[in-house]
Amino acid sequence: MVNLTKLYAVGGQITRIVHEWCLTPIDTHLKRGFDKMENAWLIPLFPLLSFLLLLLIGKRLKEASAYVGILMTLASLVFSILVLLERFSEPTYLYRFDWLTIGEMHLTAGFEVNQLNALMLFIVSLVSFLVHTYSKGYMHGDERFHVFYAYLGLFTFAMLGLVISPNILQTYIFWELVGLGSFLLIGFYYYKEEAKAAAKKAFIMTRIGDVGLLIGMILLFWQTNSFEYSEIFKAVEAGAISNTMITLTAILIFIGAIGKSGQFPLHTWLPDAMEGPTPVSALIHAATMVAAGVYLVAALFPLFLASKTALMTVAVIGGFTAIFAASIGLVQTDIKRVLAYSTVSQLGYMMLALGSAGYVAGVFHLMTHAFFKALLFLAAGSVIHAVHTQNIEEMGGLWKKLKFTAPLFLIGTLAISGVPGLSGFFSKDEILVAAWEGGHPVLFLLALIAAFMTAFYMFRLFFMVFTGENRGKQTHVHESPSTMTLPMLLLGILAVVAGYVNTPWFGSFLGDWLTDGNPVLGHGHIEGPAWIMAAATIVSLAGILLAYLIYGKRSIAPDWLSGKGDMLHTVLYNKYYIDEFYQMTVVAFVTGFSYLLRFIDVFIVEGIIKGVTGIIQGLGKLGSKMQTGQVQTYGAVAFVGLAVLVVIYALTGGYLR
Amino acid sequence: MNLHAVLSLLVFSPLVGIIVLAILPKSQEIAIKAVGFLATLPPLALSLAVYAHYLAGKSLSDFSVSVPWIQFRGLQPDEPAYAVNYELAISGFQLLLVVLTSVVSTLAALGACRFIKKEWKGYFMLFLLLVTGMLGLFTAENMVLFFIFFEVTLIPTFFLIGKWGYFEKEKAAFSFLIYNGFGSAVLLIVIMILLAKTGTTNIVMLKEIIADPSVGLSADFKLGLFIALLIAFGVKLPIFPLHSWMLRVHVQAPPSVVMIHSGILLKIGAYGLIRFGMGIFPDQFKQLAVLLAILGVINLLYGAFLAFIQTDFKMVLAYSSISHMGIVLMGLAAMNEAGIQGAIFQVVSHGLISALLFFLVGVLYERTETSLIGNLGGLAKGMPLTAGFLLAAAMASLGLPGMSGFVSEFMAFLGLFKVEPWIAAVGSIGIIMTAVYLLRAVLGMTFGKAFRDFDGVLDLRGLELVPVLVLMLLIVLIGVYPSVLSSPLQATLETIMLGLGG
Amino acid sequence: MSSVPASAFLALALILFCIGLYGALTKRNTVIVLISIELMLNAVNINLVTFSKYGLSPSIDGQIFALFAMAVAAAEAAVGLAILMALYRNKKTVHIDEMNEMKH
Amino acid sequence: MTFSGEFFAFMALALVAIIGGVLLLNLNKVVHMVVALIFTFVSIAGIYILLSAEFVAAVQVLIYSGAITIIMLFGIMLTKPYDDSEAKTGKWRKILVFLGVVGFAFAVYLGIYHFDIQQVPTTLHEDNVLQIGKALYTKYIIPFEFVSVLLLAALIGAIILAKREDKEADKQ
Repeated sequence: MVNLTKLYAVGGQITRIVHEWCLTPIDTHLKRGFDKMENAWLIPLFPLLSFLLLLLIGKRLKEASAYVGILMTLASLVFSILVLLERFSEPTYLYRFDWLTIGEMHLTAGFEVNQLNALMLFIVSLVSFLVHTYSKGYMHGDERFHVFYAYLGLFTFAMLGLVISPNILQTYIFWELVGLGSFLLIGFYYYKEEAKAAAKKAFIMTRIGDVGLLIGMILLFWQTNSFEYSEIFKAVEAGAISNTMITLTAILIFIGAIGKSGQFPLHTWLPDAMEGPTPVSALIHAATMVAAGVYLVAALFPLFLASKTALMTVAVIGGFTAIFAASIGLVQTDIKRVLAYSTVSQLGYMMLALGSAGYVAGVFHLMTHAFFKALLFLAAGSVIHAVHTQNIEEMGGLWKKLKFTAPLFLIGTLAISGVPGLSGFFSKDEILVAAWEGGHPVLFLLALIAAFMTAFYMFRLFFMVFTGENRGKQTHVHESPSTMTLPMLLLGILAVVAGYVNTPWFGSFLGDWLTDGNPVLGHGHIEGPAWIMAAATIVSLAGILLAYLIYGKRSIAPDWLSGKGDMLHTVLYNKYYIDEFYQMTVVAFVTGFSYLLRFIDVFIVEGIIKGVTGIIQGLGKLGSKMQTGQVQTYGAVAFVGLAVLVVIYALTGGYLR
Repeated sequence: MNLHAVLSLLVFSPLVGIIVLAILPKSQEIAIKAVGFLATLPPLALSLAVYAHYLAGKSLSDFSVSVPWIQFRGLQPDEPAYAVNYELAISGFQLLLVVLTSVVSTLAALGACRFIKKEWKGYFMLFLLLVTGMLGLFTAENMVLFFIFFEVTLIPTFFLIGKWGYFEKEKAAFSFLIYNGFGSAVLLIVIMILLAKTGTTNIVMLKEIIADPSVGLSADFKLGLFIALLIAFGVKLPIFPLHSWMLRVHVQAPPSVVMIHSGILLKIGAYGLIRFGMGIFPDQFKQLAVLLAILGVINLLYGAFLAFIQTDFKMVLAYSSISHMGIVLMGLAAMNEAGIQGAIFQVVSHGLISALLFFLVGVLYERTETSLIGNLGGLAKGMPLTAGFLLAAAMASLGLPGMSGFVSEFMAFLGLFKVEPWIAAVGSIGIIMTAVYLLRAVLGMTFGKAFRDFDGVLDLRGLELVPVLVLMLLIVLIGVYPSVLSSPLQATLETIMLGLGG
Repeated sequence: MSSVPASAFLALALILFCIGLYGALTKRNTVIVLISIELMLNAVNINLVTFSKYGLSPSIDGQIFALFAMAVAAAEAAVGLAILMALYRNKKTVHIDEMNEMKH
Repeated sequence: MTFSGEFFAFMALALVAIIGGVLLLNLNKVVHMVVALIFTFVSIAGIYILLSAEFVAAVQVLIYSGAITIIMLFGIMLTKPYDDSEAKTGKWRKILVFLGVVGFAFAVYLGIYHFDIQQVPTTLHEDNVLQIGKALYTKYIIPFEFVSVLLLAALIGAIILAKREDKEADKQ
């Protein structure tokens, strides 16, 4: 009964809020400026509404579906901005209600607006809005246009829900829903075998990570009796959990992050996920969902901080992934795959930052990366839209033809390469400092090399696509419509300026704000040696220079180190044969094991049954042989049986006595 | 209104439909279908009314009814009288199952209108009898009555499979009957022993008598009885290695029967284990908990791995049922609130999901005349709705949050991790495998290139959408707001936990 | 008072019954089987009549039962023999081990 | 124990009855068997008289010794030719049945041995026929009528069964 009243209460509250909000005159809204973080829960609901609406009537709306999606995400964006502004001055807001009762335990759901969440809300809703807008142009003419928008809405809902979850269970729920959105969008071109395989792979590989998260979460629950972040941190601080358990749960949860963020060894799905439409790659597989792993580690940062081993694991995996993916990116020829490996590598960077206790650095890079990588993907989408191929060897000399896209792409490339003055520079610098200060010189070195590689392959991409002569057969290359270029422009601006919220020069506003009230997260800015910045700059410029020499000016042959057909190139081009390795080990094992079980099922289980039925049939046949059809025999048998019973009865005086 | 009559009315109201059907001539196809469908509505309405009664905050014990039925004295004058009463009652747990049964029955009747192509009269008469049996056994308050209803479900199912099934229907029907007959024989023996030893078969009284040490049933004896119960219900659940009958039934029976079978009949095993195994023999249950957990994990993984290599989608679903029932076992073996609640959730959730999946398979089979994954493909083009719902149902089945499968799986694992973390960790491989085999199968059918041209086939339409939508809505409702299930369960859980001594 | 105890009659009936039973189960000629059955019936009649005299509450009922049994036995003998005739006409045998029409 | 005349009569009758039964089992010719049984039936009638059931004894002589035996003899005659050879495979069955019979007899004999009911003086021998008649036409009137129906049914049934079918008759 309690729950019903609660249901009424919650329902009533929702209606009351919506009702009040609707009834309030517009000017009051403006005056109040929507200054209530309490209403942050509305933010994810807009895209959900969009999803449901498009599911129901999308078919009729056709391409007008875009407006529903755009409008709804715009609403989310506006609210997110308001909430973010609000959060600058107000403390964290937390709302919870009982979601599920298990005996004495009450699992809650709700939402929380803390600094990280507010920031993520903004990033996600912004990128989502831009991608919604962009897709109107990109997906134009697709017969499943409305489905695409519906899926986008679903994904945005899940992602926004993920970032305002106050507890790890709710995070997990949206975590999986995000995976669903990603799955659906990767498989959007369902008729392509590659898309089908990629979607399946993405879902399953992230699911492997999710199981780790699930186990870690459950183990944590039994340690702290709560899924709430705050309770968990309290328990960690109080030392209520043994060290081993902290390490174990942290690593398990990190496995979840590995899956979602495409870290080694669960990274292989992310490049394959590029089978989805390009806006999807920008939204999900660059800016938001893949960053969820980083977000998760950041959200549970105090837990990780409590275990050196766990932190070290995060840092090592991150650092290794950064250089590992970057090295693969060096030789890929598919424009989106290069970006995908770059994403994996950058996510590795973020993990490295978090693993080196650089909370701010990680989150900061998450933000800047979201902007410039989304920009890069959208620009890449624009290129693909124009030339209808993804192979960079068939492109070239597009600078003149794509007057608008090309400079924006360049901005993104500069940002990701860490050229001073752009956003990527500051965040990357922050990470390098964190790694150095965190006492991981080896990882620092790795990160530096990865930065070099990043600059190199990104400019390799840039030069191959936009400079030189056209190697493709495209004749009708045109600039994209404004619905596509405008979002890119906005992202381009952000890719340039976003870095200035947290710089060693103009103050670390973002860092201070993020760590405000949470001393455990570390300081807003870690002072590092000045040479690190210089080193970073030199490294990235060197990378750009090398790329220019090889692909721009062509003064060095592309195969000066290792050409096509060489072992190194082959290994890199085939992504270190990781997929093949999995195919040969895990997949083969699972299949083999399944066939073994089938053998057991067919021969042993069924065999035993056949044996039993055989025995019974044999007995039956014996019995039917005894059936001679002679009444006298039957009578004799019946009588002898009776006689035996009677004699037994007479001798023993009967059973039960 | 006399509330005591409600349950009897609920249980026996489908019989009215049988009588009406008996009068109707065989050729009146539409009338027969209408009656068959309408006759499932009274139980649905009544069960919802009972649920509303519960929601209104009134006690469910208002509905209990107990009428003396069979009584006889022992041989010795000092022996107590043996009494078997006609006792129906409903608790929160039973209420859920009754609602589930009536909902799935109604939808299956609707499905039958489409899937059954011949002899509707006989079909619906047997079907309604089956409904009565299921409703009866979930509300029976004593074991003899339970057994009678149990048998009542057995016989109609046998004929429904054997007459209206696919190519190997006879074999499937016979395996069904033999396995379940074996199970029910074991059950009958247990019931008779309990009656002889205690003089009653009332479940509540039995619980007290068994727990009472002065009655003098030895621990070994009780353990034996419990193992017998485990076998009896293990056949039904089914627990590895007693599962092979169920595969045949799932493949050969008509879709509307499989909806009922997979949706509800399999749940009798879980119901029996919880109600009788756990309710009457808590100590023995505790003793074997680890074994049950291991069996559960074996079921889970065995089903999952085998589902991975099946070529027939129905077989995938059949093995998936085995796998999901493993989760029920695991949850029960955890013996804590989370685990048991998870098991019960899984019972309900799998009931809905598998009913939905088999309905969709029925639709697919009707349109394309195959359920082989290799022969399908690219269905999303020709049948976008079917493909979409198939995918959604698969997602629910693999435990996607926001749908009922997740809540149940999550709670079962939550419970088991507390007591047997290692076993649970091994079991969690099953979560991955579930995703693997379901996606392989469903994507194989809906995505990719079409094996042949499915342009001519029709998508879901008209009345076919009703079961799909209703089931989907329920699945999502439970997933989003699980309290609809969990709040009626609390009282039941408390009783069980009290019995378990913790 | 009789000097012959009731158990003597019962024992006699038992012996006759056993003889009849043995004959009915082993003899090959159907006529003899029928006659053996008549003998068993007779043994039962002896018991009935004995109990009518030496039972807990002696009464004429036992004798009446015996009479009824005889009537039924007579009917049985007549029908049995008729069946035997019909069988004989079809199969040209009266041997019971050749009558296995029930085996199917 | 006094050796009264009644005792001797019983012993003699019982002996004849049992000898008749044993001869039934052991004689080779079917006709002889039936004739041996007549002795048994007649002695049983005597036993009835000892048990103060004169009317039953009379009926016994009429029905068994008379009617049934004659019917059986007719049956034997009508089913000729037949061979009297015994079946070769029945040996084991004979032993088994014999053991069964002995066991059964033993068990029942135990019961008879423990049979101990006080004898009560009776008046069954006085106006025996009158008593039977009264009982038959009052208390047992309905069973009595049923028996008549039964006999009628048996009569008709026997006729129909034993009658030659028309086709067969035509052929011959």
